[in-house]
Amino acid sequence: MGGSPQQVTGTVLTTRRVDAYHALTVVAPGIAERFRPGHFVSVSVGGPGTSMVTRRALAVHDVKPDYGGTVEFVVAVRGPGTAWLADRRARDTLDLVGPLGRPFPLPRDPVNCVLVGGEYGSATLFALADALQRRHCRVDFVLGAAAADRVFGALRARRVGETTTLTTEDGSLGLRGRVADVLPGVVTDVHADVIYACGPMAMLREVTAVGIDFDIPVQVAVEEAMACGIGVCMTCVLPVIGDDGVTRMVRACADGPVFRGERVRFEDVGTIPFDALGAPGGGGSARHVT
Amino acid sequence: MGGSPQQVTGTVLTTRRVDAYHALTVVAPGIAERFRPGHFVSVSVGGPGTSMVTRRALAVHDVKPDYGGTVEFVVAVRGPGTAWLADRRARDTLDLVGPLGRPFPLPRDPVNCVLVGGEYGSATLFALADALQRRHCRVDFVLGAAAADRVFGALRARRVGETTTLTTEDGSLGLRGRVADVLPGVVTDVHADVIYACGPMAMLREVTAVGIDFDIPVQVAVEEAMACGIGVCMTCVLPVIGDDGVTRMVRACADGPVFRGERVRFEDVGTIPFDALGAPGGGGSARHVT
Amino acid sequence: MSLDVPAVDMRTYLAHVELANPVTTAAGCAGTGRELSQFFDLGRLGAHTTRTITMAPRAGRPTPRMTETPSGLLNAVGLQGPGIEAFLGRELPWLAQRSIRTVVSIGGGSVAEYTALARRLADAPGVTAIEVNLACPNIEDRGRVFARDGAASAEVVASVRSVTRYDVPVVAKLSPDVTDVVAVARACVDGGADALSMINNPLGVCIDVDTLRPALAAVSGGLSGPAVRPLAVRCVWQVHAALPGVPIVGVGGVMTGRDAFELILAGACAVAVGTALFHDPLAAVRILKELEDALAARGFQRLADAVGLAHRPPGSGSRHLEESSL
Amino acid sequence: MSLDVPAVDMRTYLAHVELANPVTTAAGCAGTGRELSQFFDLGRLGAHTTRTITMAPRAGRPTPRMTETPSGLLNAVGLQGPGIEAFLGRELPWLAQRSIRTVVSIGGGSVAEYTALARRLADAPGVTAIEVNLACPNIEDRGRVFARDGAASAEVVASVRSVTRYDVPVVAKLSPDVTDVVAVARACVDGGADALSMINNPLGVCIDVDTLRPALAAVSGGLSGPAVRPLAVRCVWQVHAALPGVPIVGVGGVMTGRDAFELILAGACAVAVGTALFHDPLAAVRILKELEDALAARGFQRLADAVGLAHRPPGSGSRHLEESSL
Ligand SMILES: Cc1cc2nc3c(=O)[nH]c(=O)nc-3n(C[C@H](O)[C@H](O)[C@H](O)COP(=O)(O)OP(=O)(O)OC[C@H]3O[C@@H](n4cnc5c(N)ncnc54)[C@H](O)[C@@H]3O)c2cc1C
Ligand SMILES: Cc1cc2nc3c(=O)[nH]c(=O)nc-3n(C[C@H](O)[C@H](O)[C@H](O)COP(=O)(O)OP(=O)(O)OC[C@H]3O[C@@H](n4cnc5c(N)ncnc54)[C@H](O)[C@@H]3O)c2cc1C
Ligand SMILES: Cc1cc2nc3c(=O)[nH]c(=O)nc-3n(C[C@H](O)[C@H](O)[C@H](O)COP(=O)(O)O)c2cc1C
Ligand SMILES: Cc1cc2nc3c(=O)[nH]c(=O)nc-3n(C[C@H](O)[C@H](O)[C@H](O)COP(=O)(O)O)c2cc1C
Ligand code: FES
Ligand code: FES
Repeated sequence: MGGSPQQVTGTVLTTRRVDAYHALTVVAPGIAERFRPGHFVSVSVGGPGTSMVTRRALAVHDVKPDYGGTVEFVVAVRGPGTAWLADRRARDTLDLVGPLGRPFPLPRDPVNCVLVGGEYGSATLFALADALQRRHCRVDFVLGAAAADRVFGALRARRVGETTTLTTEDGSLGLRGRVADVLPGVVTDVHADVIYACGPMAMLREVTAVGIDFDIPVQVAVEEAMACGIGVCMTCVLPVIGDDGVTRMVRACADGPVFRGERVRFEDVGTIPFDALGAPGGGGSARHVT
Repeated sequence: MGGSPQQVTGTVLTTRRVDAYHALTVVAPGIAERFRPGHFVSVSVGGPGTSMVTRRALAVHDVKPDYGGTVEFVVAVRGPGTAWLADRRARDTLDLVGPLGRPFPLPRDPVNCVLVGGEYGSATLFALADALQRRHCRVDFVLGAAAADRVFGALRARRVGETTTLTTEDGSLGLRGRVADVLPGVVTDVHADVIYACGPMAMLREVTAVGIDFDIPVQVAVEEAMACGIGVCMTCVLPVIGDDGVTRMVRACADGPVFRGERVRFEDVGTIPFDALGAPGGGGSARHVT
Repeated sequence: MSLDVPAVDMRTYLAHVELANPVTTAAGCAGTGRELSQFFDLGRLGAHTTRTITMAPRAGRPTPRMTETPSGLLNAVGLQGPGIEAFLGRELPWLAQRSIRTVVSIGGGSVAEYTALARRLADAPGVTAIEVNLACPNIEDRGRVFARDGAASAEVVASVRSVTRYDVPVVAKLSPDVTDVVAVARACVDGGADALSMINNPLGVCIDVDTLRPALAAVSGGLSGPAVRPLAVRCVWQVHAALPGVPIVGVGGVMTGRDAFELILAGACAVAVGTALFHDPLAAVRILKELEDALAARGFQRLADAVGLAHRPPGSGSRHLEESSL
Repeated sequence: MSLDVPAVDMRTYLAHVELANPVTTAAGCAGTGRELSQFFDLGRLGAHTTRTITMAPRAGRPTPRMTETPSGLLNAVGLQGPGIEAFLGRELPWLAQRSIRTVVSIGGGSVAEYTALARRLADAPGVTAIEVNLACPNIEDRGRVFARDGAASAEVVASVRSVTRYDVPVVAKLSPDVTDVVAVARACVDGGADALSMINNPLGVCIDVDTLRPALAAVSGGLSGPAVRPLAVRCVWQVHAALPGVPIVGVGGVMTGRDAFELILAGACAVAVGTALFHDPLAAVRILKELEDALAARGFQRLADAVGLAHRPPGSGSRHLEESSL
């Protein structure tokens, strides 16, 4: 981790539309200086007198040294909180907590990395690409989404990556289909040593399956509905297999959002697997008997 | 009444600070054209996603024909709703319902009227003064407040009224004291035939007492905490004596806000007088016996 | 309705009484009907519910009677109203003349008083249904609220049912402040209730930290508005799961068509709008339109097909609500 | 604290245990303590309350476990936790080493399980108090929640009390979803509870109108946040009026020092902060500061002087809460 998280009131520096998304750059030195790729922030939404009591989790897209340190995030409007964020303007203030979560682990050696992003999930990959390239890793991108205007960061990926492969489900940009359709080809072509992925759960599952097929590690950054983002509420859990082989319901926010793909029991997300530690009826190896 | 009330989305035209108050002018043709002096409007506060479920009642200070019709109101920040209103800027929209309530009754003949305002209560008196003067009534003002910056409309009163007497409790403007202290002198001097008053309840009570002393009618516009402003919630009641001599708990919003002062049982506001219709234990003349 | 949205059959039934649509006003939140009719034609609603009518006129509680709470409203009006005679003389005829479907809410301090009220209504024209407001203190049981006691509630309902015309449904209105709302609901149905309405306001208190005193003169009041919606949906869910055949009027925090839809999916076949009317005099008609649009957008042709649907996920049995989230 | 604001004596007592100030974390809302200690020194609070500790490790409920509601949060975590052994091995020592006052919340499915938990805690160092989370289903009573039944609650409390060291207070945590919270409170006190904590989450349901299914995997969940504050203040008010000598921990929707003050004026001598921690990791220390400022601004020299003050208006007797707003 990059030091303990901060709660800061940041001023919005710029806002811009990027296809289907809204990008906000916020002055937040305390967060920017602690940021490592894969971290996220949580944002208070709704302003004074709001009825919304929980923060919204957002990946950090970019960190810049301007004004002591800025963070940028990319927002897809889903419900009332993200709609409110999309309405922010320069000079508005935002209450941020971050950086949160465990960042992506970086390889020691200069290896070949394929970075896979789905929808706004790509946003988190660019700081990662920079860090990898600073370690002399090769970076190739595979980005996908439902339609062209939802593929985030294609231009930047083309600039930064050795190659960039794009997919859309409706065929409006790049290849028609899903990232997992093209990923095996890319992995083969670039002799990938590791895959990093961020995007919807279904995509992460498919990407992980590709990694398993090729026997290369996959680091996934997952997304789960979060009430606190700091590890205290236990609402964001998913079943993950630990080093000891035991499945535990771990927190996406504090134990993740980055996990080894093959450790995440994607098929069982949204359930308590019967063999998870503490599952009803006595799952897991550590069941306590009185 | 001036026709049935409307619900309109009005655009804020201008906002300005007036001493301790915030004046907002809002384009609201449907309301402006139906307005009569004494009417009020109710405003939705907090914006999308707000936790504030009730509207705020505001007197209409001014109505102008610009842009098809504007209404102006004067806001004193008290709690979160009025604070939100004070933050509005030109081009923001406001959801208004109005005009509401029963307006001031106007005399048929050209009589001498003293208009008494406390704090922002003065705001409602200027449209009244215009209407009275159109009927060739003489208008004199007595305006008071706790301190100079809370006396609303002194300049305009000086322009409009024959005389204007100001009072402040701290003596920072006009005479030190309360409006009721100077009112008997004014009533005598101008040979007043009727008093109109709007302001805090304590002031209205004292003004009414003066009217009773001089045996002239007092029309008071009262203020009670309101949840709906349209007569359906029954939260804004106060004890008022009817033509039949029976005290009823009547609605400030729909039966008022204007009442004959001597009919309002000011001492009993905040209670159910034992002899009110339907009081516990069987008050009022119309108690039903099975 | 726009041309590309197919019309949805919005009819619903309170027992055997057909309503043109499921949206009604909530008791005590829509005045005499006259006030709202300045804004829209009340006849467009499924029904109008009156304030709770009592035998004698009632002056209600002292002020302050209301305070705002987060996403809610706390009120202690205390059933201010004109009494049954004035209601029959002045309020009901006005509604009847306009053919406004009217649910008359009644409240009393004893079984006898409820019964007397129902009797007075029996030959009054224009009564679509009687709603029995059980959130009244029982003077024969040290002021304990009827709704908190299944047996007392059932007794009131049975007695009202017995003096009411067979074609006028009796709706029991329940409070959420009970240990087991299903038990009270079952008692009322066993006592003869044709339908249930829930929820009445849970009891709350606010303290004014400046005066250091309760914000309401009555100390406690009823909480309403969006804050209580999850409680309302829960009560409707539990009772519909236990008594799937009983028509339920869902009430509590409905501000939009989506909120109404939530109650319907939980098992309500009609929805009453209360606090929203204070914020937005046109709320009830807006909610009706939004609900119709929401149904149409999801391919429903009939409102009836959505009632209780959240209990029956495609391809699985009905899920039962557990008593606790443990 | 600024120089012109006199210091307020913020000490309070949970039975005979002195706390430096009245602000604690609420059970299940502050993790292991380690997470929040990234943001501030937990030792600054009156106490830290643990999540509810169970005998065996618990994986909790499936996701989705949360949904936002108006001014509230609906959750069904299902007491996910490590079980008592891991708690005693890893969590409690961490707190004890830092001298953090720790209230250990316990939950079980039977009287025996609660008792066994209390026994395991009896010789553990660093237990300031035991909070008995009664919102657990009683497996011996068809899953009926203990908190809904005064006798069952009292039995749990009595048994926990009997195996707990005399100098460790036993706090009974009550649910608002009961017909008569005073009756349950009284039963717990008669059973030996040294203090009461209220309220646990009322049960709610939300339906997702797009999936047409309940928003939570567990269907129902516990409602928390500002939406429930009027219910919490009401429960504290009622119980303090009936049992003025019993220390009460007020819980429910406390987001600011004013909210904490409200509960204190209603009769709480300590205040627990739950959902606010999710929004604002520094909430508890901010609230403590705001509460102290609010007391100072009103001329209080001691927190204790404000406890229950709203019951005693100057110059009049204690006002009793009536059961209904009728
Ligand atoms: C680690 C992480 C990083 C994320 N990064 C981004 C990003 O860069 N850009 C972006 O647009 N979105 C991102 N999301 C998703 C974003 O947090 C949700 O879209 C947002 O919280 C929805 O809020 P709402 O008010 O619009 O919707 P609502 O559905 O009204 O939200 C209601 C509640 O559910 C929670 N919630 C609902 N869906 C999600 C979800 N998918 N993830 C987390 N909480 C949820 C919200 O926090 C809120 O408490 C990220 C989520 C996570 C967990
Ligand atoms: C007929 C009438 C005309 C008014 N005209 C003006 C005016 O021209 N300028 C002005 O500044 N104020 C006026 N007021 C008072 C104004 O409505 C309140 O100050 C305002 O509602 C307080 O809202 P808040 O959110 O700031 O305070 P809060 O105390 O948070 O309000 C909480 C709730 O109580 C209600 N409430 C509290 N106090 C009052 C009150 N005195 N009157 C009505 N409702 C109240 C609010 O509607 C809201 O529902 C008028 C009130 C009435 C009844
Ligand atoms: C001001 C007010 C007055 C009410 N009066 C009554 C009443 O007379 N009879 C009744 O059964 N319910 C009464 N209720 C309860 C409502 O009918 C409704 O059950 C409750 O408010 C929840 O719905 P809502 O959140 O849409 O308001 C009243 C509610 C409010 C807010
Ligand atoms: C996510 C979550 C988990 C909770 N877990 C527990 C718990 O383990 N034990 C318990 O007694 N109460 C638990 N509660 C209830 C809280 O301690 C508290 O009583 C309630 O949330 C009301 O306070 P609040 O509005 O400040 O959150 C939990 C509440 C939430 C929101
Ligand atoms: S969001 Fe609260 S523990 Fe992860
Ligand atoms: S404010 Fe609702 S009746 Fe007057």
